[in-house]
Formats: sequence, C-alpha cells, structure tokens
Amino acid sequence: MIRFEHVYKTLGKTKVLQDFSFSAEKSKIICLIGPSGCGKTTILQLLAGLEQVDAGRITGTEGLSISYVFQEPRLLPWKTVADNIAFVLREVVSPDRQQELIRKYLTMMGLYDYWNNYPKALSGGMKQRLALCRALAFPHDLLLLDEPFLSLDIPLRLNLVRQVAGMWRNNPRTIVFVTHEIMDALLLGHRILVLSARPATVLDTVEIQIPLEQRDIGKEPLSTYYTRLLTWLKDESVSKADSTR
Amino acid sequence: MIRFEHVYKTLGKTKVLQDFSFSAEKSKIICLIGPSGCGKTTILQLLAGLEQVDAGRITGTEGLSISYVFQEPRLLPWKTVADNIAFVLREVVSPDRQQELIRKYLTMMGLYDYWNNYPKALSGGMKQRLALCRALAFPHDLLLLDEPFLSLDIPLRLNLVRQVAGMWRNNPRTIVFVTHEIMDALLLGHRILVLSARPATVLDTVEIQIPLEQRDIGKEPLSTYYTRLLTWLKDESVSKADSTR
Amino acid sequence: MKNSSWLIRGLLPLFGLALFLIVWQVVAGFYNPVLVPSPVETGLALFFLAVSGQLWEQIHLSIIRGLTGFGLAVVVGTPLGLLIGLNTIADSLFRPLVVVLQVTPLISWLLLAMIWIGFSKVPVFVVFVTTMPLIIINTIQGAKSVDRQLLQMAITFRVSRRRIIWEVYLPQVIPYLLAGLTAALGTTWKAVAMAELFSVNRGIGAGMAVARMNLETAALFAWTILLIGLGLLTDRMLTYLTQQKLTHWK
Amino acid sequence: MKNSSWLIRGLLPLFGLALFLIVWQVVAGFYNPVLVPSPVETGLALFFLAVSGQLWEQIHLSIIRGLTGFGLAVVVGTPLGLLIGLNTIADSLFRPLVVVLQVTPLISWLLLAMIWIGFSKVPVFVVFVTTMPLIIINTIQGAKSVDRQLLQMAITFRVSRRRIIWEVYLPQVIPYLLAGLTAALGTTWKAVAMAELFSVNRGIGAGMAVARMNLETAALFAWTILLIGLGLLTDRMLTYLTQQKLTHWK
Amino acid sequence: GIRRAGNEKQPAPAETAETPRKIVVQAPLAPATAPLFKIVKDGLLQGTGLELIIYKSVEEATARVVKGEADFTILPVNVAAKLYNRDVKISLANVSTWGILYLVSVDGSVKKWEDLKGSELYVGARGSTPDVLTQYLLRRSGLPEGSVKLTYLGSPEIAQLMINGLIKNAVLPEPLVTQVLLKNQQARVISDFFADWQKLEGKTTRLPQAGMIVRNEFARSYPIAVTGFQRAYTEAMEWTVTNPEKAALLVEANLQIPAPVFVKSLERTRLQFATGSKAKGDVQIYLTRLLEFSPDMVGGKIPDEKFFLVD
Ligand SMILES: Nc1ncnc2c1ncn2[C@@H]1O[C@H](COP(=O)(O)OP(=O)(O)OP(=O)(O)O)[C@@H](O)[C@H]1O
Ligand SMILES: Nc1ncnc2c1ncn2[C@@H]1O[C@H](COP(=O)(O)OP(=O)(O)OP(=O)(O)O)[C@@H](O)[C@H]1O
Ligand SMILES: [Mg+2]
Ligand SMILES: [Mg+2]
Repeated sequence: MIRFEHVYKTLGKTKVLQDFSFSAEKSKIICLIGPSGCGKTTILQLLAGLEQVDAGRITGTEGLSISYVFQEPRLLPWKTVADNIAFVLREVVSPDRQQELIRKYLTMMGLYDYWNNYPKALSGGMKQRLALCRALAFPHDLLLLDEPFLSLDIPLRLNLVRQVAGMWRNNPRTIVFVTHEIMDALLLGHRILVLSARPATVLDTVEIQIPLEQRDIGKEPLSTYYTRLLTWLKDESVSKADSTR
Repeated sequence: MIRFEHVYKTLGKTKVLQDFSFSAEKSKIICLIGPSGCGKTTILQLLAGLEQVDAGRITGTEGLSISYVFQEPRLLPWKTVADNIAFVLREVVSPDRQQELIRKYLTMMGLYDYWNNYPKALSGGMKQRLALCRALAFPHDLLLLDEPFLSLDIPLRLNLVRQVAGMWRNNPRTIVFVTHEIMDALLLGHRILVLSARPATVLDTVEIQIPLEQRDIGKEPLSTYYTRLLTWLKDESVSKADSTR
Repeated sequence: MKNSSWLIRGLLPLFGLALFLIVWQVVAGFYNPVLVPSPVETGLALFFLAVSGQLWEQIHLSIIRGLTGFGLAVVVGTPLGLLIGLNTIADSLFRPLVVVLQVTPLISWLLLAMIWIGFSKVPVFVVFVTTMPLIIINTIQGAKSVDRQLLQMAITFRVSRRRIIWEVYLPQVIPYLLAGLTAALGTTWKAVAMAELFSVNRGIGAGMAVARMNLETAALFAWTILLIGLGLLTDRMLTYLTQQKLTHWK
Repeated sequence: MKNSSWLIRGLLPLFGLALFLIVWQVVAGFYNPVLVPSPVETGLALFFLAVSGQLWEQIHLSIIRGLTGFGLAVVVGTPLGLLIGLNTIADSLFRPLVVVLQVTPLISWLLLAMIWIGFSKVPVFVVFVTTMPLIIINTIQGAKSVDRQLLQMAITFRVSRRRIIWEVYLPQVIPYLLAGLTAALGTTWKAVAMAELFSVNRGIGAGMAVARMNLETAALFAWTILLIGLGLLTDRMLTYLTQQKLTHWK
Repeated sequence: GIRRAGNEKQPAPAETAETPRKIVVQAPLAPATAPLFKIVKDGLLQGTGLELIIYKSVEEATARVVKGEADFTILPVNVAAKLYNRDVKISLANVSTWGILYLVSVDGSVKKWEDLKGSELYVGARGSTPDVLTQYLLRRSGLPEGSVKLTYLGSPEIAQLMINGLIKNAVLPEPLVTQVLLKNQQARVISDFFADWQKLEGKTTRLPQAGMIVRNEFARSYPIAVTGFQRAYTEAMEWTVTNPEKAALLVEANLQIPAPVFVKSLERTRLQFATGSKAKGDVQIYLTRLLEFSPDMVGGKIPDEKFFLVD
C-alpha cells in the first residue's frame, strides 16, 4: 500500500501540492487523470524519490525497485537502441537474460530492426516506445508511467495497452499511470483518480472491479464509467475556461 | 496549392519516402494520419525547407511565411515564456503589437500567469502549449502542426481545436496538421490523408465538406467518416502487428 | 543543510591552507632558505615589500596590463571563435593561426613584439597572445555543440542571422566560454609576470626578476603568493559574476 | 557538394599560407636578418638543422617530454576535474590548487622543480603543471553542464555511481574535455620549449637558447616553425581521432 | 666526460681515498668555460674524471651548489658572495674573468659616458652586475640618477636591436659585443668597464667579474685534488689565451658559439687566473663598491676572510 499523507510540495514559487492525500493498493493499477499542469508529474517524481516532500509523508515506497517512463523519452543519445535498454539492465540481470529481454521488448514495440541505431535516427513515437521498452524490461516492484503512449497511433496504442495488461496479469505489481486518454485509463486502471487543477485535490475516485481481460470500451458497464469520467472532465473544462479568460 | 511530386527521401540509411505524391489545396486544412515512424515529421520538415528532397519536387511553398509547431516544444531555456514568443515576433511585428499578441495567446492557452517564468518551471503540457502560442502568434501563410495537442487534457484539447478552427475561419490559410487523434482530424481537417507504414503511401484520402463550425463528432455524417478512418487504422494495425512479430 | 554547506565552503579551505602551511614549514626546515624559505620568512618578505611601498605600485601596473590583454583577448577571441565554429571556410583559414598563437614560445614573440609594438606594451601583447587561443578554442567547441533543433526552429521563423547568433548560439556557448575565460584569466597573471620578467622595469615580474637575481628566494615566494592571491581573487569574482548573471535560467 | 568542400579544406589553407609567406618576405625586406629573417633564410636554417642531424635528436626528446607531461596531465586532470565538478567538498579543497597551478609563473616552478625532481624532469613537470589546469577547468565546467534529466533517469534505475560517471557524465563532458585537450596540447609544445630553454641542454628549447645567444634569428625562427608544425600536426590528429571515435552519435 | 645538465646527479659516494674518482664542475655558456674543455680533452687531471655540467640559469647553478651536488662552479663573484653570506658552505677558489662588459653605441656623437646625458641606454637584466656597474659608472661620470634613461631587456635581444639600428646605446657583455661589431659597421665600443674601473679605483686594481667557487667539504677532504685542479685550470686558460683558434674549435663543438666570434671576442675578454687569496684585494674593493651601491647585490655585507680559499 502506497500512501500520500497530507503532502505539501512547492516547486520554485509554485505551490503544486497542498495537503494532498491518496493511497494506491499494492499490486493494483492506479490511474491519474487531471488537467495539464495540475501536478501529476510532480506526484510521480515524489514517488520515485527524485523530489522530497516539503511537509507530510509518503509511505510504502521504501526499498521498492522502481521503473519509470518519464514524460520525455530521456534516452542516452550516445548509446544505441539496444544499449539504452542494456544500460539499466547491466547490474540486475545476467548478460544472456539481458539479450533475451532486449529482444523481447524491442520486438513487442516494433523496434527490433533499429537495434543498432542511435536515438537521433528515431521518430518521436519510436523514442517514446524505446523509453517504454526500457521501463518494462527493468525488473520492478513499482512502475511509474507518465503518458507512456504519447505520439503513438491508435492501433499501436491499443496493442500496447493490451500488452501491459497481459504483463500485469502474469506478474501483478503496483503501477501508477498518468494519462489524458480516458480510454487507456478505463482499459488499464483498477482505480482512477480524477484530479482538479492546481493545487491538486482528488475530485473523484473511480474503482473498476471488472478484470482487465474482460474490459470492452464499447459496452456496459465500462461505458457508464466513461460517462462519469467525461462529466468530471467537462466540468473541469468549464472552470478552466473561466480561469483562463 | 502545395504539391509533393514523386518525392524520394532517405534519412541516414532509412528510405523514408519513395515516390511519394500528394497535394494540399490553398487555404485549406490538411490532416496527416499514419502509424508512428511512417514519415509524417519528415514530410513537415521537407515542407519547411529544413530537409531537401533526394529526388522529385515540392512546389507551392516558395516565399511562404511558415509557422511550425515541432513535435518537441523546442523552447529557448534561457528566455522567459513571453520572450520565447517575442523571439520570433521581433522582426515582423511592432513592439506594441508584440505585447498584444503575446497577451492574447498566453491568455488563450492559460499561460498568462507564467509570463516571466523560464521553461524549466513549466509542465510537459504547458511547454507544448507555449510552442503552440509561438506558432499561432507568428504571422504565417502556411502553418505546420506536428501533434500540437500532445499532453493536454481532453477539455483543453477540444477548446484549443475550437480556437484553431475559429482562427482559420477569421483568416483562412493553409494548415498541414499531423495527429494521431481521429477526433481532432475530423474536427479540423478539410482533407484527411491516411498514410501507410514506411515507405509511406497514401492509403485513403477523405474529403470532408461540412463547414468547421457545424461539425459534431457524435452525429452523422461525421460519425461515418469516423468509422471509415477507424477501419483503415484497424487494418493497418493488423499488418503492423504482423510486421512487428 | 544550508548551515553545513556554509561550514564546508568556509572551513575546509581554511583547514586545507593550515595543513599546507604546516607541511611547507616542515619541508623548509630541511633546506637552506636560499632554496626553500619558510612561510615565516616569506611572510616577512611580503611585509617588507608592503611597507617599502613597492608592492602597490608594481601590482597596480601588472593588474592594468593583465586586464588590458585579457580584455582584448575576450573582445577579439569570442567573435573569432564563433566565426570559426560556424563557418568551414573561416575554420580552414584561422585554425592554423590559433595553433600558431598557442605554440609560439615567448622568446620568438619577444623579437617580433619589440619591433611591432615597442617594449612597454610587450606584457599586454603576451597576455593577449597566450589567452586568446584558450578563449577561441572553447568558443569553437561551444559553437559546434549547439542544439540543431533550436537552430532549425529559429531558421523556420526567419529570425535574422545576427539575432540567431546573439540569442541562440551565444547562450549555448556561454558554459564553454566560461571554461575558456576561467582558464584564460588564470593564465593572464602568469603571462604578465613572465613578460615583465623579460622585458620591462616595473610590475610584479620585474620584482621577481630582481628577487631572483639577488637570491632572495623569500621575496620571490612573496611575489608568487601575491600572484596566486590575485588569481584566486579574480577566479572568485568570475564565478560570482557568472552565477549571478549568466546561468540563472538553469 | 563534397567536391567543393574538399577544395575549401585543401586549397584555402594553402592559399592562406602563400599569402602569409609573401607578406613575411616583404616585411623581412625592411629589416636586418638578425631581427627578421626572410622565409628563405629561415628555410635554409631549417635545412642546416636537418642535415646536421641535430633536428631529429632534439625534436625526438621534446616530443617525448611533451607527450609525457600532457599524458600525465590528462590522466590526473580528468578525474580530478570530474571530482571537483561533482562534489562541493572537493571543489572547496582543490579549486584553489587549480588556480595556484595556473598562476604560478615558470620561474617559481623552476626553483621548486629543480629541488624536488631534478633537472632532467623539469620540462615534463612544467608541461604537466601548465596543461593540467586547462583540462581540469574544462572538465569541471563539463561536469556542471550535465543534463539533470538523464541523471535522474539513471538514478531511478539504480545504475551504479561508477557507471553513471562513465556512461552518463563522461559522454556529456567529452565536448568540454575536447576543448580542454585541444588547448592543452597546443600549450604543451610551448611549455616544453620554455622549460628546456631554462633548464636543460637538449631539446628544441635548448636549440632555441643557443640560437638566441648567438643571435641566429633564422635558426630561432626555424625552431619556432618546427614547434608550429608539431602543434598543427597534433591538433589535426586530435581532431581526426575525436571525429572518428568520440562524437559519431551526433 | 662532459655531462649535459639535465642528467641526474648521483650523490657522490663517501670516499676515503686521497683523490676523488671524479670532480663535478658547473659552468655557464661563457668564455671562462673554454679552458674546461681543454682539461677534458687532454685529460689534464691525471687519474681523476671531470664531469662538466653546462648550466642555463643562475638558479639552476645555485640550486646545485646549495644541494652540494657540484664541487666547483663558475659564478659571478657577487653571486658567490651572496651564497657565502647566506651560510652556504663554499669558498672562492679563483677569479678568472676580469671585465667583459662594454658600453657600445651606434651614435657618432657619443664618445664618452657624459655624452649619454638625456638619451636612452639599454642594459641587461635589472639588478644584475651589468646594471649596478653601469649605474655606478654613470654616477661617477657626473650623471645623476634619471639623467640617463635605463631600459632593461635580455642581452641577446639588446644586441639584435642594436645590430638593426633600432637602439643607439647599450651595455653588452662579450661575446655579444663582438657579434654586434661584426654585424653593424656603425657600432663602436665607447667604453671598457675594466679600464673605467681602473681609472676610478686605481691603476693596480682590477675588476673581478667571475670566478670559481668550491664546496668547502670537498676542499677539506681533497686538498691535493683542489690544487691539482687549480693548476690544470691555469694551464688550460693560458693555452686558451695563447691559442684562441684552437680553443675556438673546442668551444664551437661544445657550446655552439661560432669559432670566429669566439676568437674575436677573446680579445676583449680578460681571461686570467688568480687564486682566491691572490684576488682578495680586488674582490674586496669590488664588493665594497657594490655594497655601497646596493647591499642586496652581495648579500648584505662584505664576506669575511674565510670566503677566500687558502692556497
Ligand atoms: N536523422 C535520421 N536518421 C536516420 N533515420 C531517421 C532520421 N530521422 C528519422 N528517421 C527515420 O525516418 C522514419 C520516419 O521518421 P519521422 O520522424 O518522419 O516519423 P513520424 O511519422 O513523424 O513518426 P512519429 O509519429 O513517431 O513521430 C523513421 O523510421 C525514423 O527511424
Ligand atoms: N522546476 C519547477 N519550478 C517551478 N515550478 C515548476 C517546476 N516544475 C513544475 N512546476 C510547476 O508545477 C506545476 C505542476 O507541474 P507538473 O509537471 O507536475 O504538471 P503535470 O500535471 O505533469 O502537467 P502536464 O500534464 O502538463 O505534464 C506546474 O504548474 C508547473 O508550472
Ligand atoms: Mg506532466
Ligand atoms: Mg513525428
């Protein structure tokens, strides 16, 4: 169980989190949805230990091996596609297993042919996929995903969503997943948190009990959740449009 | 009228475009949809003159003032939010008008409060919005948009799509718009090109005659286009899944 | 946190200094003062230089000369480095020049400098000639490391070449330029002293020449310590200035 | 395209050289050869040095000394620079040391070097001491300019500190290190000559000292030209090597 | 054999025999070094080796002296006094060079010191013997400080400028004087420092400029070797003075000073051997004058009797 307890966080002069609390059950997928700039990335950075809370506390992340898809690809430009993955595996996995993992995930993401290319030769979506490869290949207890399916075409995205769901079923672990796509959230999330604009508060918590493999977007009961989420987001949109005009 | 005539383009050792042709009517919005890595960004770079064709030719871009939202925000980290916009306006617009434009677009994108911030203090979606501000504020004949609504929440995205449509109605100019969101394409495109995987070919050209202001996604006839596009993309997904396994 | 970092920044160098002085005193014990004067003797020599009034007059001159040469090198070297870094033709033409400047030893310069510019300006010339390559080389490397994506952006939006250089190239070259300036400023004082030693009557270098002639090693050390102090001072100032003005956006 | 760039890279420097030689010849016409020898006289002096067999012996020695000092400076300076760049405590402790190395003039070093390490190694020591600060300062600046996002990534994935330094810091420090190496390698030959001039009897610098004593300015110029040649050669080699090995991913 | 500076010196093994296995001598690139080549070539020190180190700068030489790494060293007399006054255990073994400094001018109107009034005079390193002697002679010629503008520069550079007519008046040592006279027809010797000195200090006094010092411990351990070396040096010096052409060949081979220049310059270089005690009177007068002028030049005081090696 990962908990944020009354967390305060200021970045520069911006008060990003004010008395912010939520909890994520162990080995479940939790989705964060909220307006741009509300503090989603900041929450992931806090979870990863890359930022420290100003007040309050975060529990349940101690000693976890963390894998992270950052909002930017963050690839090492001086390493080839395969070496970018090997870079994080070197110390945790045997050389044979490294090759196996790299092959497996590059194939899954359709990047196998680019094994020896440098990142500069990849398109935007391909860089994003490589960052996802790296995070999935790294053995982890907690997976942080910050809009991992950016710049991908719909079929590829759905395919990858399915792959991640499959991986979770084989080996359930905690995943915190930031997205702007309601569809992705509905397909992957056990619990969906709808966040307000900054300072972020939890507007709604949607628990979806349907097993991942049985979810189908077109059909009930998932479509009711869809409507529920959309209402929130529409409301948000109103308040937002007000504040920006 | 902008035309690609039998264009060939190789980047590094990758043959990206092979005998590729299409045309974009003057003062219309053309959308490019296609799988990740198929060459969409390359097409925009060719249009902007940042890359040269290997063979074939591109006509109709001579002397045009071009505005471009790149796939990455490409902000100057040493300039504040306002100065990043002023940077491109300095030589084309009077100082007063600069201030006016900056105020207008920052307000539109909800960034007015960040006037004096440096880009490092912006979230991913905010950087994306700033890049969009810059491109819209710059007076142009041809607007190139490479996934301009990345990392934005749905209501904000829809709001911005509406704003762009409004701007086009006030002052129609040619826009080439790359996206993975069928919805955005349907709401903004006069002509939608569906591209195949690399080497890119045009699989389908969808002409939508409905005026921008009358488009409504839920209803006929737009929903028929939706189905048509989805079929293509689903097909693609099959062929893609084959090639990547 | 802030407290302990203050302690570290303040006390550690002092501790290092104390250690150094002790080691020096011990080592000096083994040698005749003509070879290695002790810190005390050096301190005394420094004191005598100061009371005799020599100190201020000479230092004053050396500082002016050093800063003039350094300033010239910055003013000429930065644009030249940018030019070489940006333009292949300029690279072919000027690159050998940079190497020539860097490799030609003082003796060879002295001859030419005497003809061209007269003796009194030799120190300025020598500083110019020794520090400029450091600035140029760093600027070249900076210009070559500029982000192509940002350049493409500026070109697309038809920003003028002049403004691209000022507003896109320069900010990215600055960290390199800083390294160059730091290196050059350090070298400046050494070069001034060297040139004065060879060619003129006054200045720190001339003081060193006299001390050397008279086997007054303590005085020689005193002058050296003055140079080091000067170097540390300007280094600190440069660091301070740049942290305040140039890299605030990081 | 490729053709014309070859022309530029090949012909322009030649053209520049020709122009330079003409100007030199004209200028030399105004002066006594003792002051400014003409290119022809210098060439002759070079020729005599070559046939007398002196040339190879001296150059050989100077090269070995130069490269030894330079090599030592690289081996010691790069890790030290990284350390200072990464660690505040190391910064407080070693930064003054760097300034001391940079500012202390040759004369003061000579004294100490002669006592500590014996005369024959003075040139190596002087090269070491003059080039190391250039490498350190550039490495520091490089380490400070490292992309924090990539660092965060490596830390999150628990990559070991050693590998972060090798695989995240170093590749980003390399452009800075290159600038440092280029500057240092240029300075190397000058420093060797300087030190030899003061302290030992063989090597290019010693040849220059003799030429100076005997007022053989043509020979002095010949030695200078050899130094410049050496500098250009090593500069080219460094450029070539780095373009091949170090920055292929750009 | 001749050892080049820059080779490491092994500490001399403690020897109990009457004669050392070898003698280490330091010498500069100067005329007084010539006889040493003769000693080496002819093996004038029967049974004892001579290791000759050519030094490039006075620091280098004094460093070796202080560290006890050289038995004999040719040095300017005032530097020897400075070392002695700084408690370095050495004595003055002999004086060999008596005046190698000259006032040279290309200005036809300059005939004597007094004519320099109001003009610029170039002198080698500030604070060195040439500088102080020049100032002394100027003063004694009725030219107070400031009436002649002194400019300091390396002696070789001064020579080069003079040859090219870029400067008019200079104080130069041999063999640079010869070089200037050979290459610039207008250049003339205006004044010989040695002669001026005699005029001022008395006909019998001489101007002792450079000599050889010996390590006290060496002199105490091997008195016979010291005497032998002094004798050999005397002979070799006489040979050098009487056979300048032959000596020049040795010098050209070892110091790379062109032979014709050396031959010519020897005419104006007074090489003459005098043991330390024989030179005592001249040295004391010389050092006294320097002391009056600038105490730092001699280390603050006139050295006592023990400075002069007893024969
Ligand atoms: N500099 C380069 N060198 C070599 N190959 C490159 C280079 N840039 C792009 N490519 C290749 O060109 C192809 C097309 O790239 P492009 O960026 O145009 O794709 P895209 O359609 O924009 O993809 P995405 O939607 O992922 O951004 C890709 O397969 C990529 O690997
Ligand atoms: N380094 C910083 N200094 C100051 N303010 C910052 C900094 N980083 C982020 N912020 C501010 O913190 C707020 C939250 O940023 P965060 O990146 O967490 O947003 P987000 O929810 O991830 O947004 P997006 O969906 O656009 O990525 C933003 O308003 C941003 O302006
Ligand atoms: Mg974010
Ligand atoms: Mg793209």
